[in-house]
Amino acid sequence: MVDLRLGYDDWRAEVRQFLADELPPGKEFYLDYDEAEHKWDFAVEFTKKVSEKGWIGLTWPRAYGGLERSVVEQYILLEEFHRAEAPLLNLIGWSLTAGMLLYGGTEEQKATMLPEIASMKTIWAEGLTEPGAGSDLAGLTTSAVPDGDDWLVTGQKTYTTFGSRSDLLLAIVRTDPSAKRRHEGLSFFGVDLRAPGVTVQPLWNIAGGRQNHIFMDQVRVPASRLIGEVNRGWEYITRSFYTSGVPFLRHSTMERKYRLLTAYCTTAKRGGRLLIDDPEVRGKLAEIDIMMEVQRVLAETGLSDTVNGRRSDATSIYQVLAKESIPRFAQLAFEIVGPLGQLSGESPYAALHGELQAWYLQAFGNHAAGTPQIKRMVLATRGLGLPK
Amino acid sequence: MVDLRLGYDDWRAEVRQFLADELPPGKEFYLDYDEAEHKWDFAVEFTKKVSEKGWIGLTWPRAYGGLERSVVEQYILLEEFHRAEAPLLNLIGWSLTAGMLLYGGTEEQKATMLPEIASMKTIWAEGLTEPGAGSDLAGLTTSAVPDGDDWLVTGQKTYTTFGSRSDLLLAIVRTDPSAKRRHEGLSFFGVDLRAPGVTVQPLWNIAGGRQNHIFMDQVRVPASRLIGEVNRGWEYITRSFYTSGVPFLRHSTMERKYRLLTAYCTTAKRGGRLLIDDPEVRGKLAEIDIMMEVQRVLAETGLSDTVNGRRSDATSIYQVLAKESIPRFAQLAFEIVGPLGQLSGESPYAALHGELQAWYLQAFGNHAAGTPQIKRMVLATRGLGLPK
Amino acid sequence: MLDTDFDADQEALRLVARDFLAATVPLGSLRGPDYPHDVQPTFASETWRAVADLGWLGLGIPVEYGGGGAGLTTLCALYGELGRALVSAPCLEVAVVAGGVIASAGTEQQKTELLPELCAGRLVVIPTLVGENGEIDVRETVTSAERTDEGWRLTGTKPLVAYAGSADLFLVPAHAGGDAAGDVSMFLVPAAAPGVVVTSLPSMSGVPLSAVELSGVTVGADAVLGMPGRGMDHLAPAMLRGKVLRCAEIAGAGERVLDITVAYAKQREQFGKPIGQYQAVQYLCTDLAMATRVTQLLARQASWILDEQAPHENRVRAALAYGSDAARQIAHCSHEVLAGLGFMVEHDLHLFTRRLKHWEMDLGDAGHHSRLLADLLGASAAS
Amino acid sequence: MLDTDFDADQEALRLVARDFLAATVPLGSLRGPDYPHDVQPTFASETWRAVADLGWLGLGIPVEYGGGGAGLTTLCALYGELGRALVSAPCLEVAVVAGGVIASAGTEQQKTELLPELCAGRLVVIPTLVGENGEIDVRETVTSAERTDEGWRLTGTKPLVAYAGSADLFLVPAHAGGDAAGDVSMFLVPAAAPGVVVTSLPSMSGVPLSAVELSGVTVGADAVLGMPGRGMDHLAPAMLRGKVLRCAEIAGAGERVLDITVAYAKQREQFGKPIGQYQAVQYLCTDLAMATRVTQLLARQASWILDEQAPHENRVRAALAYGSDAARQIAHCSHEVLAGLGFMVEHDLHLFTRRLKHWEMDLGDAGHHSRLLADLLGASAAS
Repeated sequence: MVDLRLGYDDWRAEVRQFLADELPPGKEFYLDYDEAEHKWDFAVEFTKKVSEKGWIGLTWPRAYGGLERSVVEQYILLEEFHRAEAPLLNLIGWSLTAGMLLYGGTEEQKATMLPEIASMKTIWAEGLTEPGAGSDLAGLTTSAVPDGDDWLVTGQKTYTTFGSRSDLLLAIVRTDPSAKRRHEGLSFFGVDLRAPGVTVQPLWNIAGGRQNHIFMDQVRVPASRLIGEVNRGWEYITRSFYTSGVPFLRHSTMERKYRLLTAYCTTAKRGGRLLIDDPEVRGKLAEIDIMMEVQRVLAETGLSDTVNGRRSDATSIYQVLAKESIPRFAQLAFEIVGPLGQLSGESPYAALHGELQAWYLQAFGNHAAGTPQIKRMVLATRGLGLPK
Repeated sequence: MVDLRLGYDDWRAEVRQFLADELPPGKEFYLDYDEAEHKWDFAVEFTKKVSEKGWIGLTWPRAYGGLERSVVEQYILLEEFHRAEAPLLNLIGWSLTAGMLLYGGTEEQKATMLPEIASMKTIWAEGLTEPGAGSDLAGLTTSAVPDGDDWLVTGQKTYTTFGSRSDLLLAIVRTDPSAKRRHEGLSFFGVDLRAPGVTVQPLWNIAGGRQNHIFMDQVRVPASRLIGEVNRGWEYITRSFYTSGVPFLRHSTMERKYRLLTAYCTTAKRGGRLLIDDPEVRGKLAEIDIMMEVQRVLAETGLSDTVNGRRSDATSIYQVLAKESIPRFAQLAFEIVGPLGQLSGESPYAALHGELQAWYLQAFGNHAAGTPQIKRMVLATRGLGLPK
Repeated sequence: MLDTDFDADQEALRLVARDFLAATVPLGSLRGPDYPHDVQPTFASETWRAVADLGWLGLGIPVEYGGGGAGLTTLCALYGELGRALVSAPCLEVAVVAGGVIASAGTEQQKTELLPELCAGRLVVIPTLVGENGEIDVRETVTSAERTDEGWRLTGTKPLVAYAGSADLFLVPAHAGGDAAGDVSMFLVPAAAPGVVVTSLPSMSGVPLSAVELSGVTVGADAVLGMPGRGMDHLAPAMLRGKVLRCAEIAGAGERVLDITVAYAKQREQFGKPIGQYQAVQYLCTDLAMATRVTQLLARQASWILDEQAPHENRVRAALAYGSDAARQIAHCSHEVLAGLGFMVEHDLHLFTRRLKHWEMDLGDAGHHSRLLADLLGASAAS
Repeated sequence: MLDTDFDADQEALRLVARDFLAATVPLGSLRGPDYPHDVQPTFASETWRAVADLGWLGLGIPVEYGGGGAGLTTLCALYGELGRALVSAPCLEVAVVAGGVIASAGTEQQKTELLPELCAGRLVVIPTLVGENGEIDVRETVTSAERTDEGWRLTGTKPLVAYAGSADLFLVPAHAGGDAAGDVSMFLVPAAAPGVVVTSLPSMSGVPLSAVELSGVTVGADAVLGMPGRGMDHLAPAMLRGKVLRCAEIAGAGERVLDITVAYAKQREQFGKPIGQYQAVQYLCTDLAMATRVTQLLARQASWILDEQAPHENRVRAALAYGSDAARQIAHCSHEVLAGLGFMVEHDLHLFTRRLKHWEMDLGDAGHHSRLLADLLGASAAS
């Protein structure tokens, strides 16, 4: 029966209480775009507290450091965290790496690596993108060759968020250069970012964040750090990354921004009236509200399909709309707030505590993990069956 | 020096006077979508009066029935005609056919066919599109084979506007089936639509107009009706169609619609106030106004570039924006007017004399002479040099 | 438990409806008698009887008055299929809007007399809502009701009534003598009453539209529905529920348009490859698919919210604003892909185009619901 | 004769400007001193002197006050190139807005004293226009001017002033004691006057922005510019001319962004072919190209209309609304094509992104000019 109650009200209350206790005002905000020392330190501390609750591996088997809770509870947890824009670290660890380990990792890897992630012992960074290979992995040139029991990894990864802060790089590399089809012969390794031969170079983004070039020159990686089996990297990424069950909740991070925006509209006047009393401003708020509602209903449909064991088209639609809505949201917010939105920092003149300009610049990062154009292509070809 | 005066004020006044005299209210409107008997009769009569003024071949050499007037004067003439939505017939004759004849016709053809067009003796229909070949002419299958001094034409053309009302079909056909490249071996003929072997079948469009299937079965066409030389059809169409100098003035036809719309807004009330006093309605009118202004400045730039002998990028931009603006305009008009816009006919309940629903349905015909997507492709590849 | 999909019973209803409608309402039946020059369909009386016999007209009416007592989510399953089939009958107008108002505002006697007949398809009650200049806010109606000795005298024009020619009764909102500004009283007016003039109007809409003029029509005191001046208490929720189901219909039609469009994009070639391989076409198809699917999900969610009386008025409004605009977008995208083919009466696409335009504006267009949403958000921000 | 293009002299000016700026203002010079952490450029004082020496600051100022006496169409040629080079100096603020107001409202003495110095680049007069909450309507300013025995006392804050740190004088609109509501008087306030506090503010804008606070700043009676209460007569046209040239700058920057974007689309490969072959990228590139070219043409047309005092106020407003929105679109399209590359500070694109956002909103954003256009159309329809 159609039922849109997520349930678990006590659980939601518990999560909210945790956030109320551990996340003081001013400590929210999206860390990806600002890893200044004091912010990073707080985020580590905060994530450790989440880890102590056992919430990092909430849905994992208990044997691997998890709590075996339902995906709905995980959704609720993450929804509340996103709404609060809580600086939860190690996304690559607990989503991408963990998903891959649970799908294809050896028993030993699951038993050692997953608890290390759950307990915040290891922080992982993403090592997919290379200068010549973005969404199309065919151009990958980083390679690993066997050397005794180890592998020697050589090549360059780029746009690596938290590259200088992480312990391990989840790197996809060519292990069979003779493979005929371009997606064959790829494997995943956990490369120690402090190992000899690794060089991390900063790459600053326009939103004030740091991404990195990771250069690897004959970096020795033990065979135990080869995720699962050799040459199955393509299978792992397609099966676990897109289906790892971590819900899409970009719209929830929009909620806090929306609240800041409406609060501003109830205090700031222009042309002699409060912004909120201007029908045009209200119309823009309505457009944002619809944007969020559409994404929320799609996210909940994806969750419902997972829970009920159905194939879902909702998440691929979600990804298109979420990606495309990011710049639109930033623009609407700017149109509402006006030129003072350009100001950053905490000056009394800066609208929305200087956040708006960051939203705007961050929106140009909406290509991360696939451009909006790629998401459209996926929906058109895989979703609708149009020819590639 | 930048100078946006078109000049020729007396000429414009003369054209306006002609329209005031010859085009009674209620006789405007775009004929393409309704060739009911009485409308067609009026349009023929009206166009004959234009012809008697010598204005059909306004810019042509006097030897061919023209007046040798400037392209600016022609622009002004057509701008006024478009603004009035005057039912000027034989567009295919005086633009496409005449352009092709002037570019590639034999001296004899120019001396006979052009005066016949100028004097409304022959009405031409377009014979480019086939069921399997739209913007891409590669799929053309209609063919002509020589038979003594004549040619025998066999095949099918479709979406032929005024196919049942015209005298001649400007048909592109394959004359060299062995040509290697797909655009080679094509020729243009003027096919007599009353000749034996021609069958015209109606094809009704959703805006109430009639287009047609034209079936040709071994239709005998004299060699004098082969336009110019054999196998040069591709050259003729690319050189003369896109550069025949007939200006783009779709935005001018929007002007009369815009005036009807604003007039409605100054009399109709909703929610207790005049529509024109609703800022949201005014905002939509402003969007339409900007749309028209953008197209006008592009059209005038194209004209200016022609007059000043420069290559112009303005017309290819114009075509994209004009095509894309047609459905947008119809939608905005509907949003302003509301549900009474659905009504057709002359009932007192129908808003805008029942025209709005026709604008909306006609907008779905914006693929004619190339879809908006094709126009984008042309701009991207020819205009910006992006790879095909 | 969380489930955004229909349950087994609802799904069964949906499949029965799809099969029945596919077999009995071919698209060809929607073409007017003088096709291609007349594209206005007429009231599908056989379908009407069948729909009544299947219990679908009464599906949402309380069981005690001959209905099925089903909630909006179940109706969503049905109306998606009615939309897909473009059924040419006033199911939504009669069963959801008029039936909903009678069930909510009627006296016991009115309900007992009218609703079973309505469910059986024998009593066609048509709401007359759109006002002068296309006014969708019923409170702005200029139709007036004067007290007389025996009852009321009604005067005014409703310029855009769907299926008026098939009506037994009209549901007429009017300003009665004692109403405060903006208050509305509701009347049931026999279509055959002296002074009622129904003028059929040509339109692009794909439904039969008429103007209904009331020139001093006298009705009895028992023609009032609900308390005078309190009409909006009953009419507004019924219109809201009606528009939610319109959105379900839009999504149902959208699914079929999507099938048509994607199939064409796969098959039609230009420049040596299927047009569906061009990203421009892929964007149009994905826009169409997303608009359809999101409308369906939002309508289902809005139905659940209204069934549960959950406190999410903004989500319901968002659904209506989105779904109304989706109707426009579905038609637009498909026509851009089908180009010349879709522009011809021969092809079925225009049947959807017409109906979608009607549904887009019926019971309030996207702008209307967006403004109401905006006002809700403004009020909640200010509080 | 009809000509939408520059004449030979204007074209020569444009080419000289392009060559000079390409040689002297490399994009690298716009990066802040603590790059990559500080992306805020500082006032380019050397460029300023050069621009003054070349006569470009005075280009639009009357010849009798040391200027070039050129019309807006000629300035269009120059500002297109200043925009293309992202020159980091208040040419438009000083020469067009402040200079325009002084030339229009100043007494003979003010003009003789101030304008030649301004043209020579020795007197930097900075307009302070944006009000509380980002108010762009100067008539809503809350800065006030009280009459004193010797002159006036000014109090208020202008929260967003570009290049305030380089100012010798501020042009300050304020409500003077005798002003009717909405009337504005204009004052010239020395930056060094006691009570003037300039606070530099960090921003994303790519121009140095400051708050200018006036805490009971006293100025002499000769500090008034034009008749008290009639400030808008001079300020409004100067702001209009300023925004027209902002649009020319936007188009100039857009041309360069287009070059960058198309070059990248041709070279970068994904899935085995250049991304410029994908229609999604082609749509973004054509959007960018069209926005740029149309802005250029509309700005040129608006300049001509203002030069000729032709009766086409709506066309000027349409140009400003279109051009302001084009600034947004140019940045958006380019970032979508360049994706990760354009997101990095290493690449020059963000220098344009920042400046374009500032220019989009400076002197009124697209919404502001659209509303004014809408009001014009409403008034003309009603008349």
